[in-house]
Amino acid sequence: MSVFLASLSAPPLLFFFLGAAAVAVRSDLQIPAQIAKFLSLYLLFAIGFKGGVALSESTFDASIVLTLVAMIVLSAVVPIYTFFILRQRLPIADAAAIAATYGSVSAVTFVTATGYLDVQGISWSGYMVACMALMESPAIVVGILLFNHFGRKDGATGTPVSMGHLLKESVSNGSVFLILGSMLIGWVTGTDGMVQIKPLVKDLFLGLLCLFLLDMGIVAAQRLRDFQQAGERRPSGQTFRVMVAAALLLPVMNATLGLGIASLLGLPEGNALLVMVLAASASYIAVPAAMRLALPEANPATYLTMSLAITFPLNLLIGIPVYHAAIRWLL
Amino acid sequence: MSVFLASLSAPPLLFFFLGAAAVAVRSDLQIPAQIAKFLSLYLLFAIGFKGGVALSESTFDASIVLTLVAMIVLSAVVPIYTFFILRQRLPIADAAAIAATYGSVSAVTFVTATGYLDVQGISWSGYMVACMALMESPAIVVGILLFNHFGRKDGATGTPVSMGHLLKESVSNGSVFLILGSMLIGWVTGTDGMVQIKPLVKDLFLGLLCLFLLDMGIVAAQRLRDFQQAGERRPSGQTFRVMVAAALLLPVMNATLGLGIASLLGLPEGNALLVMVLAASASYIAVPAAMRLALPEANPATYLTMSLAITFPLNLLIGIPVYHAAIRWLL
Amino acid sequence: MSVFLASLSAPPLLFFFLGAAAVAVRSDLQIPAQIAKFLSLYLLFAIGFKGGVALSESTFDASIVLTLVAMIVLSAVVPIYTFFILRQRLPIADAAAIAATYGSVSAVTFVTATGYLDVQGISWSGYMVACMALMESPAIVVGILLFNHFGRKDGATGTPVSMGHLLKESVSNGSVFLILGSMLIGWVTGTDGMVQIKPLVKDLFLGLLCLFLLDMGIVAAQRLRDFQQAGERRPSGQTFRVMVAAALLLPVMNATLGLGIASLLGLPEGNALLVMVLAASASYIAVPAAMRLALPEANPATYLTMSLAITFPLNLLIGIPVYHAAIRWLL
Amino acid sequence: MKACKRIEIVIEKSMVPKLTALVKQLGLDGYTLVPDVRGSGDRGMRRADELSGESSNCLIIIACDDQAKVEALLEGVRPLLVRAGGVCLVSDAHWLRH
Amino acid sequence: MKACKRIEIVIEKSMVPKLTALVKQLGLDGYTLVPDVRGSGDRGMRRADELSGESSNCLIIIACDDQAKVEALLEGVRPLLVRAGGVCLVSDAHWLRH
Amino acid sequence: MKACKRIEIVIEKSMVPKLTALVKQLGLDGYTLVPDVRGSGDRGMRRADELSGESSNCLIIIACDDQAKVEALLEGVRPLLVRAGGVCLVSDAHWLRH
Ligand SMILES: Nc1ncnc2c1ncn2[C@@H]1O[C@H](COP(=O)(O)O)[C@@H](O)[C@H]1O
Ligand SMILES: Nc1ncnc2c1ncn2[C@@H]1O[C@H](COP(=O)(O)O)[C@@H](O)[C@H]1O
Ligand SMILES: Nc1ncnc2c1ncn2[C@@H]1O[C@H](COP(=O)(O)O)[C@@H](O)[C@H]1O
Ligand code: NA
Ligand code: NA
Ligand code: NA
Repeated sequence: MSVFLASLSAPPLLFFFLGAAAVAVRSDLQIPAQIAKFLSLYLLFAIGFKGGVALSESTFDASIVLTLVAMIVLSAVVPIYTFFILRQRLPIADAAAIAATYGSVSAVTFVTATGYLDVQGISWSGYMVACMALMESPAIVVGILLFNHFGRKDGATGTPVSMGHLLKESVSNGSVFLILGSMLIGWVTGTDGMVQIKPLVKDLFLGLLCLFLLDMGIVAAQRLRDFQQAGERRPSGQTFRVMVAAALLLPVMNATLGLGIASLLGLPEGNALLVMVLAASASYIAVPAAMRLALPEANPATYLTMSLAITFPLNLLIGIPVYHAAIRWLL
Repeated sequence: MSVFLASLSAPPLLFFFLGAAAVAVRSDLQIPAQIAKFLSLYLLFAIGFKGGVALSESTFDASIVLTLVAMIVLSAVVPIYTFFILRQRLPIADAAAIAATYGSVSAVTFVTATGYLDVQGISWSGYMVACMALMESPAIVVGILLFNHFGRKDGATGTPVSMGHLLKESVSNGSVFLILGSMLIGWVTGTDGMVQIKPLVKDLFLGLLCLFLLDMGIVAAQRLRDFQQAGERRPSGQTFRVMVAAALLLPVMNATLGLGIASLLGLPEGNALLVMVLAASASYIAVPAAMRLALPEANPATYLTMSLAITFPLNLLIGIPVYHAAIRWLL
Repeated sequence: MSVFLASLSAPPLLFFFLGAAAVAVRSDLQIPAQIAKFLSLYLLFAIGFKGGVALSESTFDASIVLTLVAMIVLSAVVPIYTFFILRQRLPIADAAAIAATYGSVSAVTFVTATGYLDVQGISWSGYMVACMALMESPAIVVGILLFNHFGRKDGATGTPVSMGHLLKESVSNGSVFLILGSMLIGWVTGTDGMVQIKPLVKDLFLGLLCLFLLDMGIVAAQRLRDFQQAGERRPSGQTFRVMVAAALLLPVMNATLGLGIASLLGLPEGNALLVMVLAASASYIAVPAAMRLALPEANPATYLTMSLAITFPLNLLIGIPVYHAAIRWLL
Repeated sequence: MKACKRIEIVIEKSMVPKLTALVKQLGLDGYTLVPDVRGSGDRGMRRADELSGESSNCLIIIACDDQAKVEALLEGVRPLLVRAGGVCLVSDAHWLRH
Repeated sequence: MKACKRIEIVIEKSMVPKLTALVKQLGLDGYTLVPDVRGSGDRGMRRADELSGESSNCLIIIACDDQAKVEALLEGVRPLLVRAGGVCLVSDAHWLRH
Repeated sequence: MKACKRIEIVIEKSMVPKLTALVKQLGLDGYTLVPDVRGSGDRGMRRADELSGESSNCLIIIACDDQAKVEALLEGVRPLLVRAGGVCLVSDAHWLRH
């Protein structure tokens, strides 16, 4: 519980609340769009570089490979059962898009979790960042495959997107590319490099995270409010109940799977938490962007609202401390 | 005098001069709009958080309440006499808008004054930030009330805005909300929170203030130059003289009232200076934005030019050191 | 060689590579336009201020004047021979624009070189920054003069721009103004000023340089790729060969002249490198902007592609360490 | 393709909420908004450089194929233009129905 | 001045590459793109505030004096609008030839 | 509502001061400027990503109800387009007088 309060009273989370509150009182507070975009690039750049430097200092061992493989497999498996759970209750395109969304990860949730660990002085490994980056894309591919196989038949509009194209997309995706690239550079330049840019990537990290989460709070709350007026896109009440239920339960299920993997691999506390967070989090940038291209039949008012406006805050505010407590209790 | 030169030779002020000089030589130097917006949000965020942390460390006493009340009352009284001084000489809508503008405060002038105090190693209290935030809005309400009461009769266009709406506006105003919110978070997280984001809110403060004042210098000078071509909006020569006189004298009058309050309450040097600065400064963001909505009859080429292009530089460059000298001399 | 690798493995350069790689794999990675603009303003502000403070600490001697004069003369001479070399092989307007481009300097190349020196702990003098600023504009004037004299006759469209106007332009040019202004302020406020804003101008310098070069890598590579589709603007194969040859050889020639000047003036290692870099670098902001106005007949697909997409990376990646090696070897 | 009116309004940023509320209230299909455009007119230069937004314009484009609603919209827009300035242009267009 | 059609398309950011590819493939002279515009329509508010770009529109303006190409363009645009929403307006204009 | 011409010009950023000066000199009522728009045309892609502004376009909209001034404007615009490229479209519109 104390852990829980500790996390809730960290500035970054409080600024997320503040952003949401701004929307609640209909304040005109807004972060300029290009600034928000830049802050998210900064976070990917910083976490990537930090991870790379950490990697350059750590000795390479099998558990790294095991973790990477396990998590990538997880990110490919999650969409499958998610899809089959939801296909009865939702339009098939939406089911596929949600599946992809939850198989993938939220970089910011991960970043916040690393900040949470740093503040508590719990160590975590640099390769977890690679893990995060590598988990962004596989789910996209799986989601599309599922839709092409089960969905196309009932006459969906538009031509299916080629897999080759999809795979290209997923490596060249801007955020994945920036994380992996920064990580590579951090790994190459190691501590010398870190000395040069530490003031930017380390010292400013939590402060800029606050400002970014302030924006996230605004955007997420805004989205929940607009949801009422989603026009023809607005999901039915029935669909809505399914959405909320899924957005609340999927993270818990996936986090549990993550916990299982962590205990199987006997990961240390910090990595275990990050594994759970990666499993539990859902993408709200890379995957939705890919879905709009590859699966425009799917309704973003469904999958994006779920990941951005429900699952993201859930993991951020309750998930991280609860997963941490679970690890302390079980592992 | 030394104090005066000391303040003039501080980087932030010199960058304000540089911005004005850029316009004078018709340089194409410009700060991108979204960056300027972000810098102003940053300043509110940082000053709010600092104030909150300071508050969490200070012991609460009656003088805090007294100061808050006194200053809020001041911000409601200033518009009244300002209005009656100006209503003879200016269109009634302009008189009301100017009244609101000068009753309210300029966050950046306040922020610059705190920087001035920090550099000189003079302490000031966190609750002064709350004071600043709470002084932003009351003047708006008073200004509108004055106009509705004395102005509407002579058939002004448009429907008067409801008070309830105005009050809502003033609490939900973006900058007020961000200052109070950041302050609350700073107060809750206290020194632990400060440790986490100090590099952003403290270390970068003066540097980013320089960049923001560079932009302010450009915008203010630009505005003075455009004033010549304000088209049909351009105030008459007579009006112009009244404007300039008011923009130069009101700060002095109000600063004097501030000095009075400071000596009555026996405030320490730092707080006394901030009280004078708050009294003397005029709003060029929150109030003009509110006036465009609630009092579109008023001409921004009048009130905004006064506060932004005359009173703001006056306080920044001459006011702060002069007020400080007055305090040293009298208190 | 070790020096060479050392420089290549510095984070800023690696991020330039990363940006280029992003374009190569057709990633959608992009830095928002206003952020890129701001980062470039920051670099000018920081280098200017640092230079000014350094100047305020250094004792003034004749070698300063000599260097300034020598470099300004160089920046006026380079365009002349460049023009006569190219006028046979390229449209006369392009020859003049390229001449101006290579006579002027690239602030970012200079800034990167200072970073390179700082990391290696090699000292350099603040007045070199003034040198850089003063070298931005003369070449523009010379280039236009050349065109007006040799070009106008063969009926070029548009009216020639007055010299007075050009000179005004060149002092009031945004970047020149910001560098000189920041330098002046740094010089006035000296170490006291530096203490106040060091976290911004010094600590963050290399980190923000990384982000800026990431953008430069994207833009430069993008430009090379678009070059294929430059439409009617696309230079002929013959022209293209001349362009590439000139973009590769001019820096070497000019760097050699710089080396000559450095040895004549007996400059210390750090300044010598900066002199070579200034001579070798070509403008891709100030000059192209001026050329579009004064010499619209010239094709930016020629001169801008040369300086931005060929000469800039050449100096950045190979030039700096090679010039450094040459200095160590010869001086 | 269906004949329609293309209504283009340039108005001060601060008036936009009033305008979009009007569009909604009239039950129009939608609108497109280009934020922070600059300009010059009777009230002088507008550089979109004020933090208060006072000097920022917005460009709003509205396609409408219902003449009655067009009239209503224009009636509602006029007072806004009177209070805050700006321009409103109406032209004929064809709407690609999908 | 040459008579031409002015085609104005508001479409979701993610669809823009498809659209510009189409313009190129049809050999049209060119296009102008205003990025990150906001709006509202059948699919609700679009605030251009999503990092995924999902809520950002782009405004594309295309001048074309070849009726056949105009037809072809509209044919190609329709499916995009069906999939991702948006509007496409066509009007008459005169093109100042230089 | 008053009949007028709607003049729409897409031109390189660097030419804008010349254009606005022309508008002023001709005594036109005003103009609206959308900064940093992208595009593609005879001179290839323009991504609005150059710090020099070389690849940025601006979109300028001018409403004018005085035919003589329209002619004069077009005459003044043509040389700019010749030197720096771009497009200029003229169409009929109605101006809501306030
Ligand atoms: N004749 C015009 N053509 C295009 N835009 C205009 C015109 N007149 C005014 N505007 C736009 O409307 C805004 C306000 O106009 P005004 O109220 O006349 O100052 C200006 O800043 C321009 O953006
Ligand atoms: N009637 C309209 N007039 C102008 N723009 C519209 C209109 N309807 C839709 N739009 C634009 O097209 C986008 C998508 O429309 P929709 O697919 O109807 O949600 C909206 O966000 C608006 O920017
Ligand atoms: N046919 C067209 N329709 C719309 N905009 C165009 C067209 N052709 C050119 N443009 C715009 O004008 C700019 C310059 O055109 P150009 O001089 O042909 O390269 C382009 O970058 C586009 O923004
Ligand atoms: Na996940
Ligand atoms: Na005041
Ligand atoms: Na040079």
